[in-house]
Amino acid sequence: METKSATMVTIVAERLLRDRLVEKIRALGAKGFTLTEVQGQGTRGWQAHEFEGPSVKIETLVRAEVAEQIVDAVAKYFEHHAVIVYLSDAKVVRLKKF
Amino acid sequence: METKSATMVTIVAERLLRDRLVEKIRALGAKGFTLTEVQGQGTRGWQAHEFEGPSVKIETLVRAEVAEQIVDAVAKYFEHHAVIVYLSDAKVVRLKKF
Amino acid sequence: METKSATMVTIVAERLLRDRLVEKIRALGAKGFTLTEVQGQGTRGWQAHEFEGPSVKIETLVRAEVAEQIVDAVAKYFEHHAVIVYLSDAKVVRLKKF
Amino acid sequence: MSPAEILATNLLSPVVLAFGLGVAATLVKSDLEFPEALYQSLSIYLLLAIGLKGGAALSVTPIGQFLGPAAVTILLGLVTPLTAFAFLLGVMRIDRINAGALAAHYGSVSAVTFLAAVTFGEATRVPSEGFMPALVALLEVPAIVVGLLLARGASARAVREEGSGSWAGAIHEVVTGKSIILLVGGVLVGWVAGKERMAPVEPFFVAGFQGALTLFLLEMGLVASRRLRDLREAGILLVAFGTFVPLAHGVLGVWGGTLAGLSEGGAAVLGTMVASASYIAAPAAVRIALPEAKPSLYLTASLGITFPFNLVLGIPVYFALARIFGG
Amino acid sequence: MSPAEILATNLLSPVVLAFGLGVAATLVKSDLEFPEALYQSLSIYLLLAIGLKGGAALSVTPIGQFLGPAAVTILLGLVTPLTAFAFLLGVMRIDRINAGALAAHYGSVSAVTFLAAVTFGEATRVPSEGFMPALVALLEVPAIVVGLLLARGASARAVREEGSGSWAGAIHEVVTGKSIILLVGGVLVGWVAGKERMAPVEPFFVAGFQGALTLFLLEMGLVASRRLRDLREAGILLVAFGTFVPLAHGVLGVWGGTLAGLSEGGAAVLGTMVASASYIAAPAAVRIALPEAKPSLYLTASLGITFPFNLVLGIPVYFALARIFGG
Amino acid sequence: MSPAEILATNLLSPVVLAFGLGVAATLVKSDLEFPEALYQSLSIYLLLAIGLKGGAALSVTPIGQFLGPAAVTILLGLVTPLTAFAFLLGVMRIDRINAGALAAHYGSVSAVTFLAAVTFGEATRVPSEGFMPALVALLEVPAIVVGLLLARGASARAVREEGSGSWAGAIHEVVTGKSIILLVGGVLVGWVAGKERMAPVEPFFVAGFQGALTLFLLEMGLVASRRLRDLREAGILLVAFGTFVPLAHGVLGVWGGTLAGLSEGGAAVLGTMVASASYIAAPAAVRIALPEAKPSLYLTASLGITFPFNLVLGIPVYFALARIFGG
Ligand SMILES: Nc1ncnc2c1ncn2[C@@H]1O[C@H](COP(=O)(O)O)[C@@H](O)[C@H]1O
Ligand SMILES: Nc1ncnc2c1ncn2[C@@H]1O[C@H](COP(=O)(O)O)[C@@H](O)[C@H]1O
Ligand SMILES: Nc1ncnc2c1ncn2[C@@H]1O[C@H](COP(=O)(O)O)[C@@H](O)[C@H]1O
Ligand code: NA
Ligand code: NA
Ligand code: NA
Repeated sequence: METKSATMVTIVAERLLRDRLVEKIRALGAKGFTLTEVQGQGTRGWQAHEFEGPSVKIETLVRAEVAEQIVDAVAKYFEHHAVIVYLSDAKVVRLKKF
Repeated sequence: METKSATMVTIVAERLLRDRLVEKIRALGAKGFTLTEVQGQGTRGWQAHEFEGPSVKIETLVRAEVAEQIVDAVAKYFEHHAVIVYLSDAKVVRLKKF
Repeated sequence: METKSATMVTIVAERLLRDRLVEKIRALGAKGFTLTEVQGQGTRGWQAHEFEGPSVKIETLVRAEVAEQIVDAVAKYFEHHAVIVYLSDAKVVRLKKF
Repeated sequence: MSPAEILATNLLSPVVLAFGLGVAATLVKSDLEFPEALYQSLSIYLLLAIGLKGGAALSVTPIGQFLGPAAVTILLGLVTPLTAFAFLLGVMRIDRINAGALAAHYGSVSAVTFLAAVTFGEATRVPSEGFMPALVALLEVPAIVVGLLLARGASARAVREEGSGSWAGAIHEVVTGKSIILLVGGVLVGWVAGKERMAPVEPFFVAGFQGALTLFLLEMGLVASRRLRDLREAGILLVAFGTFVPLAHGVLGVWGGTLAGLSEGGAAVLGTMVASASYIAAPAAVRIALPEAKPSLYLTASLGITFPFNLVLGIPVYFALARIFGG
Repeated sequence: MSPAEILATNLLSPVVLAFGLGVAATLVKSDLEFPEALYQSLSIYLLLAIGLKGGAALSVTPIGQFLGPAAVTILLGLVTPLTAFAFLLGVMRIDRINAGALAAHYGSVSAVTFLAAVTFGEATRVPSEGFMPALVALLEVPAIVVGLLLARGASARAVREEGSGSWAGAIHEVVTGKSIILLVGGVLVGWVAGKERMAPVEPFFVAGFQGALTLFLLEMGLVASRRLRDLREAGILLVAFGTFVPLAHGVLGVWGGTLAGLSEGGAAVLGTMVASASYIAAPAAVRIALPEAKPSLYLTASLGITFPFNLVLGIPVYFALARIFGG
Repeated sequence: MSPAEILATNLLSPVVLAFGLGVAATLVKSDLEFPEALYQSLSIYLLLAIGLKGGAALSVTPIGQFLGPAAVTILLGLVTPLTAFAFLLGVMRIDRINAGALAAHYGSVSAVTFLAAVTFGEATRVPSEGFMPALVALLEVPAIVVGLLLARGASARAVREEGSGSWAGAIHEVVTGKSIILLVGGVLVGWVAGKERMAPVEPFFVAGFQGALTLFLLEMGLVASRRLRDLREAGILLVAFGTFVPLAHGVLGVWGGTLAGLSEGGAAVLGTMVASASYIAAPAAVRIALPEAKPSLYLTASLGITFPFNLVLGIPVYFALARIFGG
């Protein structure tokens, strides 16, 4: 089956942001996403997952332009929250699904 | 250490398909795989993970031609099941391991 | 927001190695990492996760040269342990964060 | 007690109140969530505990006393999917596949609804036979098989085509699914070990039971109420189906139980079992055998409509019926 | 008992020893880890159990007896954030935002510290009123709101700017957060169901309680001691704050409780509640309303300093005070 | 009781039946799975509970009564790895590394097998000393260290080379591993708190114990039977090792226990401990110190062969022996 290019947007954030980020990416046109519970350490140190629950990784396959907008939306949280976002290339079948 | 190219095949599917998909990819020549429990939402809506257990992400590093076949095998489930598959590039050492 | 290239290093290893690997990658200059509990099967067969706890996936976004060194450090464990490592490209904002 | 009192007793029981708390938590958008592992652990505990209890009781029950109820239960397991199926095709004009899927759910039984009924009986001093859990195991399987058979004709194609439903796989799932293994396995363990040898494990499986059930119903409230929004799409007809059919099945069950010589409480509990709709064993089997059937349909009906209906209204009704039929 | 004996009784209680075991395990770098789900499950169980117990007790308490303590508790919930805030701004010269964040924590209450106090009272035969858990629910909310209001002025900006703190969101979180839902919900369920109907669930929620608490404190020991290394950065001033302020609040609480007509044990437990610092409800709300506040600061203070301090020294002191004020 | 009766009592006990149920579930390819967190939680609970119980018992035991059995236990912990090692090198011609790894496992002890023995003793009214759990802690460590030392010579290289086995790391793991921390920690807590102060936590840790153990053995059945397929590769020799060596060690243990002045039940339980093979502490330590040793070998032997063997046949045999040696 022949595959086409899509962009994978990956967000790793403290649990607190989970629902806000999910709403955001759906609003920006993501047709779906996958959530994984993770633990993480970054420049803000360990997330106190005992209290808020573990951090969350949100992966969403979207078209390049949507990816752009998601990154900008996530950037709003950089100042005060434990969150990172990065993009990578992926090949999918059923492009219109994404 | 010098690295060579391999293809990462990622499948996200409802739990129900886990064992069938694992058998399939091994049959097609994958030498290994990594399973992660995930939650997801797509065009079929949330997976009712309370009943079947969470959805599962299956990642397997394989050679390009094997990747092709895995995608075709997974496609069989597109009609009736909650499942997606996508490919990305990865660099590995010990190529013959994959 | 404009994005720059970084390298994602992914290590999947038996739990036993978790802390050693985390120390190692920090020592080599990784500014952060994300841990996910996974189950896996490879050439060594299933990890007996009942006893040691599940295997762990360690993802760290770093600069290319650091990635190199991490791969070499992980390679030390290839002989006797259940572990793999692979690299992929990622686009990030805030490059200096990684 | 007057019907009003009976209803009150039910509404004010910890299990029903806990369920309500779960629903309320969802409505106020609370961040209360049960860890996946807690849900799984509680269901393993509850299913195994039911089985053990039933088995231990069975070990001191003269076999003759058990055969009648057992036979009636199996019979009800074969008949109720047909009545549900007929209603779905005839009255609601639903396609065979989804009708069969729903029939499998409504013929089978919900362990938690069963437990709520037993608890209610104890609270109102209308106890049921100790071996009732063994009947749950007998009721769970046949109905699912019948339901799948009913849908089958339409999806024979599915059997061949890989990646779609597999008949063998479904039967295997029904019979070896975790709920059956724990229930039947528990009955066997309890029955073979016998009442006396089971004594040391009672504090864990018997004394702790009611509380664990309460905790589980809190989670059920969270889960079921998430389905409520699907109700709009589902429409009034599904609501009608999810309430009338259980009532009809309940009458059938209480009546059958009474004929089979069960006590008043036993007949009421059997009625509740027959009236309840499975949402663990059946969905799993249906997903495998009938992947083209709509989960939104059968999960919403069994979990979003019938489960709360039986929990709040059905159970008292079936107990009232048992009194009437009995006396 | 002599003060020394009282202190010993506390240090030798299973809960305190279990906490110590957790700390020791971290110090020797043991690989002992509680699964995330176990921690979550135990807190759900403990919070719900407290609520149910308090509610059941409330159902048999003449309302008049409850109103006085309730009023005093709410009053203390409004006053203590102010005293903490004043100390932080005045003495410690901390910025408004972080001062408000800490005030929210120290005005609110730690459920586990509360439980340790109740347990201690039972062990030393100075029991407290059965409805105390209902007071925990009353004390938890107002303080957090006041604390956020105090910090607010400085971060009004934040309300507008998306991606930063949201006032509405925080209030919603405080009121619908899982700890409040379980606590208040539990009280309502226990109160509506009433003592008699709660009997069947007691083995699970009452008998099992002390043991579950012990297990939880082992985990708390693991968690709290991971914070110890942050202490260095925190510095001596924070340690002073984390011990003096609780003592002051404790005196206030014991005194208020005595005036409100609580028994000696009740006054001591109320004192402990007031002296304790929240580390579940408050952090969640503060993260939302004041994302710019430093978690390392308020978590280290409430969990790394004040929790162990109250557990080991504070509780016996508050009971000694209650005796003095009482007699 | 006649040997036949003793064997029956064992086979019909809930714990053994639950184990059988787990094995059966795997054989019929059931989808029954315990969540990872449940397995971890149950082992934390069981290990801590054993420790607490033993410690509480110790607090009321005249020290003199404990010293003899303690000394004999440590002695057995030093001797049995040697006997196992000799058998492996001499009879089975296995390389030093894997022989040392297996020796560490067979010298050490399996907590669950220990518990099954205690339970069996209670069921057959041949109780064992309350302080036996303290002996488990004493037996667990030395054997592992000896086993590693035996393998060491061959893998001295490993110490230096990074990324391979680390001697220091292994010792640290043995002594601070979660099973030791919980067991020893539990003993200390129970011993320091004393019997009376432990009373409130008993419903949770004592009454609930047997049931939790039954649940755990169901999971053990699932886990152990997954190892069965590895048996083919393992071959008959490993099966011989996994049954003969435990029997030999069992005789040694019962005999030593009798000499040390333990009661009939105590000697039988000590025999079971010595006969059992560790599958928590030892594997962890061996993975660290001897990464080149084959897990498929030592896990299959200890978990796939010796654990079921002792559970089903071994325990009754050791109790029969204790009667003979005793009388
Ligand atoms: N370099 C990195 N590689 C992978 N994950 C990271 C990295 N830096 C941060 N993270 C993840 O992003 C979360 C927030 O990072 P931070 O805001 O730097 O604390 C951390 O908890 C990690 O899970
Ligand atoms: N656009 C997407 N990005 C990431 N994951 C997705 C996406 N769409 C679907 N998924 C995942 O694939 C599963 C099945 O998707 P669906 O068949 O569309 O319900 C979902 O539960 C998600 O976990
Ligand atoms: N081809 C593969 N694709 C994805 N993950 C793999 C692959 N091979 C091995 N792994 C992961 O790496 C772990 C160790 O592999 P191994 O050392 O081959 O047993 C396994 O448990 C898997 O989780
Ligand atoms: Na039914
Ligand atoms: Na306070
Ligand atoms: Na041994």
